[in-house]
Amino acid sequence: MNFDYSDDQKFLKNEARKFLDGNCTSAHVRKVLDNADLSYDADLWKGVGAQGWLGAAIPEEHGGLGLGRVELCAIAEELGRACAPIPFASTVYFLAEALMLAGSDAQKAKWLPKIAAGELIGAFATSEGPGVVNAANLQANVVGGKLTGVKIPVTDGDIADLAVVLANEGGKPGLFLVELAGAGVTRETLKTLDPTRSVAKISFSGAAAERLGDAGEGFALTEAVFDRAAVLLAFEQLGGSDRCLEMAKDYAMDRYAFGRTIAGYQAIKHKLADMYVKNELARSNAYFGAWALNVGAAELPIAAAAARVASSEAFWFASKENVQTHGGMGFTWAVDCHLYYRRSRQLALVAGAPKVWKERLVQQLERRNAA
Amino acid sequence: MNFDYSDDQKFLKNEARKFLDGNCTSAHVRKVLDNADLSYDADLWKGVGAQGWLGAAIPEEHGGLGLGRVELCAIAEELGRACAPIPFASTVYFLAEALMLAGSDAQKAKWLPKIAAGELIGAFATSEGPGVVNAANLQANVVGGKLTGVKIPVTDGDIADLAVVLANEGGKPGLFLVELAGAGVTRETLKTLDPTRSVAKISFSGAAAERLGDAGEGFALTEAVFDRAAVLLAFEQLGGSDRCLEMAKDYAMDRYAFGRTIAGYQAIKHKLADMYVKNELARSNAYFGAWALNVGAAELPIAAAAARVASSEAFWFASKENVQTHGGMGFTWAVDCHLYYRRSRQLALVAGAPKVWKERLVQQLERRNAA
Amino acid sequence: MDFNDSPEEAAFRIEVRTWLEANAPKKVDTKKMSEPEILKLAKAWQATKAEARFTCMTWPEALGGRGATPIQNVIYNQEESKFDVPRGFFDIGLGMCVPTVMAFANDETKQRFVAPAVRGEEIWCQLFSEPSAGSDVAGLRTRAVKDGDDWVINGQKVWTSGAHYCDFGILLVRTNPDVPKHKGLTMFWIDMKAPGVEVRPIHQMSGGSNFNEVYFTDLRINDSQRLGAVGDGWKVALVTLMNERLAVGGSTGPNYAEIMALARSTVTEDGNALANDAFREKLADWYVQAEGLKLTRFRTMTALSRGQTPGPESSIGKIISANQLQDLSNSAMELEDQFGIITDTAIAPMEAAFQQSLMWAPGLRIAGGTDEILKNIIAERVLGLPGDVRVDKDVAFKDMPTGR
Amino acid sequence: MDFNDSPEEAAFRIEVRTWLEANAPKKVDTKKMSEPEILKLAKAWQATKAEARFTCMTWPEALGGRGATPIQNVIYNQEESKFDVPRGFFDIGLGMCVPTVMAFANDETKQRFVAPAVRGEEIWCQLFSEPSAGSDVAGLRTRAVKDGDDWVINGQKVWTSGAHYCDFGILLVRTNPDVPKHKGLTMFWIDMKAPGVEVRPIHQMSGGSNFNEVYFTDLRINDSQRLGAVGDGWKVALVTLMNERLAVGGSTGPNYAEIMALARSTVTEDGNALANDAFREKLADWYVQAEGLKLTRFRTMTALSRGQTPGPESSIGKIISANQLQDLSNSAMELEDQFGIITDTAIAPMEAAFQQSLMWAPGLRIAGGTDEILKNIIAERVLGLPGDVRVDKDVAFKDMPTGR
Repeated sequence: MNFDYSDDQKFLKNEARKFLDGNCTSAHVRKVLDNADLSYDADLWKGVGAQGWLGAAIPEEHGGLGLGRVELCAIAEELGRACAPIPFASTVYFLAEALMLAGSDAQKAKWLPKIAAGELIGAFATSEGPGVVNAANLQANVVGGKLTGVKIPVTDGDIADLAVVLANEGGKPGLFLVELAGAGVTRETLKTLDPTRSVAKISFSGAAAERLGDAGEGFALTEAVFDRAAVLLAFEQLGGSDRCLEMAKDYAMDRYAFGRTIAGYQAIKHKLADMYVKNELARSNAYFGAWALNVGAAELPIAAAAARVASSEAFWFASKENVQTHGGMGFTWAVDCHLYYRRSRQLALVAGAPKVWKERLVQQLERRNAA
Repeated sequence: MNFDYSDDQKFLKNEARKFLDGNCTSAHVRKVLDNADLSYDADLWKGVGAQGWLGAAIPEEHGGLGLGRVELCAIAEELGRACAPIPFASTVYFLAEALMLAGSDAQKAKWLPKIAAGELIGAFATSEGPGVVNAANLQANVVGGKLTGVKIPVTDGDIADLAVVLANEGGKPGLFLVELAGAGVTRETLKTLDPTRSVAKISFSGAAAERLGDAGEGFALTEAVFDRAAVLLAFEQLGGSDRCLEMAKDYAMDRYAFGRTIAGYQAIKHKLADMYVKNELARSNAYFGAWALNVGAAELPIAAAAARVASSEAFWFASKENVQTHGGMGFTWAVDCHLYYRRSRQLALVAGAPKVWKERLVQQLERRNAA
Repeated sequence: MDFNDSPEEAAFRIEVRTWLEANAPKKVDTKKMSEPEILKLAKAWQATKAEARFTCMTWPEALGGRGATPIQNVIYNQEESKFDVPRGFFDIGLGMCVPTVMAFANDETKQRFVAPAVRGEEIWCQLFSEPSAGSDVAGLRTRAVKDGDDWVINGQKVWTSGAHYCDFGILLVRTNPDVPKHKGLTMFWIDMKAPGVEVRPIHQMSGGSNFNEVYFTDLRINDSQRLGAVGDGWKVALVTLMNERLAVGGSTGPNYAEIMALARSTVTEDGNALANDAFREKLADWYVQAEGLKLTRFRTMTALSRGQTPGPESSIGKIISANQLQDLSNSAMELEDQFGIITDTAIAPMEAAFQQSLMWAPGLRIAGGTDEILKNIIAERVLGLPGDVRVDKDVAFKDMPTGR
Repeated sequence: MDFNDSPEEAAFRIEVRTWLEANAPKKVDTKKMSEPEILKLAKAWQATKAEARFTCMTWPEALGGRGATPIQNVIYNQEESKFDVPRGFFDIGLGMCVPTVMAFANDETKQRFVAPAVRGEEIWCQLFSEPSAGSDVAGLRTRAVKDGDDWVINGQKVWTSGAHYCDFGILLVRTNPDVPKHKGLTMFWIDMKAPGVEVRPIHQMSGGSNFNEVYFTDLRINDSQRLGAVGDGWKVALVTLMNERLAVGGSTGPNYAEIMALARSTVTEDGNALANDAFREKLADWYVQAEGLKLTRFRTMTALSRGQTPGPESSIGKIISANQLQDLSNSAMELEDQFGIITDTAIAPMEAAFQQSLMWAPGLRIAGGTDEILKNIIAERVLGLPGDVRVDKDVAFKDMPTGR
């Protein structure tokens, strides 16, 4: 039994922090935030590629480093902490995981090396409108290898080269690989709550689509990819929550009211203690998810749901109470609180809302109970 | 527009408090609490009858004082504050209201004067087991004027003379008046969380039953009685919540830790402020309920639900945080905190759990929306 | 407890409604207008109201009011809210600043300023908060130094609503740093267009700029602009702030009705999101809170109409409404699932109202008293609990520890 | 991150399991037994464990342990929990009191007391809290006055677990009221059966009596019973209390699994209560909290096994578990609707477990540190925020303001 990062993993995590401290400051994040034409930080993306992080969990035979998923979690935690404005999740947690989960040997051989080399940005396209997409309302359709339909929102859809798209084919839901530079693809960048992460509406009209995984398994595969992404996203959320607690603490220690630091008032102390408690519960659930993901344990679905629910709640609480602890300053554009407030909502929604995951968690409890 | 008690009502409320300060101290409540054979305080019951409170809202023609429901609310608030161990709610909010709502002239003429005179204890029997009774699981049945079935729990069922019972007759749900001293009635007093309010299991085997209101209207009438009772109970809950805040404040002001009164620590100050906020929101909702009940407004169902939800939440919070504010002392039998902690659960469940009322409230919102 | 108008109230309501129908400006789509254009409309409407004495209604007739009861004031506001008239520009001035002027200025000053303010010709702002003096307003540092008959002012104010369109302001400054902080303050009125006053908008996290920073560089004013005695500024400010709680706290943003509509329109596998019990329980909670607040305001009005002074209990309004807005907005975005991140008003449900309120709610929890300060106010002034331990009571301001 | 045993751990687990299967007493229905009868069983089992060195496992061999790793200790406890053996009587003594004796007593005293305590022949209790010294333990008033080589003790302790069956206790008293409160305390060990010691059970709001009051009337003890120097009692007590956080905090009462079973068995119009989305969301929250706590304890064990000292972060356990127990119990009663008020174990679902835990949970939120104190501990000792303003630091104890 050992329930922490190993020394090697800690070293990796520390190296990641050092790299991001230099290459992903709040100025880097704000460059993307403040420029509507900029969808991501291309320099940072290149740097992250050069560090090998994009292929951290990709097998060596496909050009990756072949490390475990726990190492990827360590990187994710640091990316979340730095509020990194890059399509890392779309490319690594969604596209690469989908390929490794369901791709044919040829598909893996074709695409994974490009991901590892930083030559390709990915996207995962399921949603078609407000609410959760389901068998009854899924409209996207593939006929004769040609995809027609509209996906909205698609995170990083405006900059992605390759998308995994959920669509019906012959009445059966499936996942499909679609190259977005090809014909029959129209993309429109959308305004969102977190402009540091880009989002598009993608209209497909006869775009070439190649099936990924078995026919009829579209929803099951989507859930399986979401389980994997949920664990990795939980670490980004955790990194963000920890950063919010740190910011709140630093500000409170240095802000004086009525002749003493506001960090000495119980209203602030207990608020920060509440943050700490939520963050620690999220961390423990995330660690269990990392273990389940890493060893491919049968517990993954329930561990992923618990990790996602706990870390979404922790980051929401930490990000909003960080603003509150900063008082008026926290409400300004100039102070960084809102970067995390925005990102907390982006991460909470990108793989489906926490309430959806609570339901999935209880379904897993029922299944375990029935077994 | 006037949104407060009138001066006359305030006078009445003040008189009620004075009476209860003398006749319903914590020693009176504990007499019932500590003695398993005592179901209520008979002396207090007599005194309350002598004050005319039992007939406060009963028309003069039926021996009552013919005051409005707001006056009854004022009395209820004081009874709740004093944690009165008497079958007031069962007799007045449930039985008398059911009679006034659905009784025939003969039924009213027969029973209301007895209630007003303090000669009769009432009960309202719907539940038959864990969970909410509904059309699908209602078992009690009347054939040829004879009732068979088991009702559990029936508040004050062990001491009541007359019960209103929900049962089917010829496949149609109805309400029925049953005299509990008659043949075919077996009663067993049950242990409950709040021993200051008695509860029974009543088994009916061919007990004489007379229909109250129209056939087939059993559930609709139950809901209508519950709406009325909910408003009145909300005032008892409000009285209890206010008392808890007062107790917590008094204790905190007088308890020293680390050289100063604990009432000066923000953890305690903000806890008490939270109590105050919840109590005030509950008070406002209760007042609106009182108005709707008093004038028979169409808003009664939604007002009653809002009053019940708000006051149940306020009393639960105030009663549990009152214990917490008292620290170790609050956890002792000797200190009164637990009387209100228990009563808060008794009042929250006696007319159906708050979650049921939230659902009723939303149904009313939907209805209003559709209209 | 009576929700119906008395006969007199009913008659007044008809009078108001009739007048509004005849005089309220036609509905205009202000979304496409610039702020100066809207302000022009607002000033015109304020002049019309002042003419008919439907503004500052509870003030005496001599000051431009009509000596109305608080309930009449409520009735007017209820009726006006049914019309789409421009609102909000005059609340702080007429609600907080001008009453302070009326209470502390000399007759000449009052005669000069009250009537134009009532007619909407001149707008006032309030200059108290500073970067290092938020919850602790009395910790402010802007200095006024006496120079003959004048005062020379240097420093910075922050969170000043409307400073960029205001004509005058009331300004709280430190005139003596050698005494404990509450004792060294003095209040003045100033001309916002004077040299030495510079207004800069604050870019908020919500994207907008409703507030300003105001910088003073050797602003020179005459001692006749003083409100109250030298060193009495804190007492004067308390009068201003007492009126704040009545002015602030109205709900801004979508409420239970809007999110109910969103849920109804959100398709799920079983029908729509309004069928979800978890959502329904939340909806009930929001309704009970919102209704409770509305009714609490009615209780306050009743107290007012009985000649009682509504107290700090009105603090509960903002604690509840700001937190509810944040929670409800977040729940709405969750209802939309992945789609909830979109803020494009042409695409997002209800023109992205929920996404906008999510970004606005944090400000509401801070402006006009943070949640934490309001709970302190309730604890201390309503419940009578002791104040926090104060280490700054007897320390000269210049010797107080400070942070950023 | 690995949840599986290492080969060594797996081998040890098998050793433990084999021993338990051979030696653990047969399951007995303790519900029908008196406390003395259960205690007898517990002492016998403790003696068996001590013989095989499966108690105090991490202590050195010389003191009756086996120098085991913390993980081995966890493994033993995990395996023992699968057997229905009598538990709980020795936790405070061996977890808190005897370690204090080992740290501060002379060799003679240690030799006299450690071994019988390990074998379960003598049980120890901890006498710190007083009616007017709860969260503020150092504010205690029980006096010890020097008389030759003896001390004479008068006063009252409260919330003493097991005082009625304990043989010895460690007692914190005030030996000097003329110095600030932390400086005038001294620690002793006492014989609980000595004349001058009177134990009275406390009647709790939950109906039971798990705790006692202990009164001292001219209790005379020799100075050789002192633990640590005169005036150093607070330092000694901190050593005791540091061990408390590890001993307290395990969950007591029903959890998400039990309420899930209750919901499944509760019939509704549409099926059962487990189908209700509002209930399902709550269930998910409870699971995530409970699982998070369990996993957090594993993280603590990992820290222990690396030789790190688990710190005040373990305070989060009780904050979460006690509040969840109260909330979950209440929700269970609501599921039962009107029926939820019934506490008759023969009638109420699950033998009224939820009703009982509702009455027990308030105590859990207080015992061993209130929610509020634990949050202070997290804020100050984990996050490093400043302590509360202290007005009692330099005041002689006798001059401190007091209330009831």
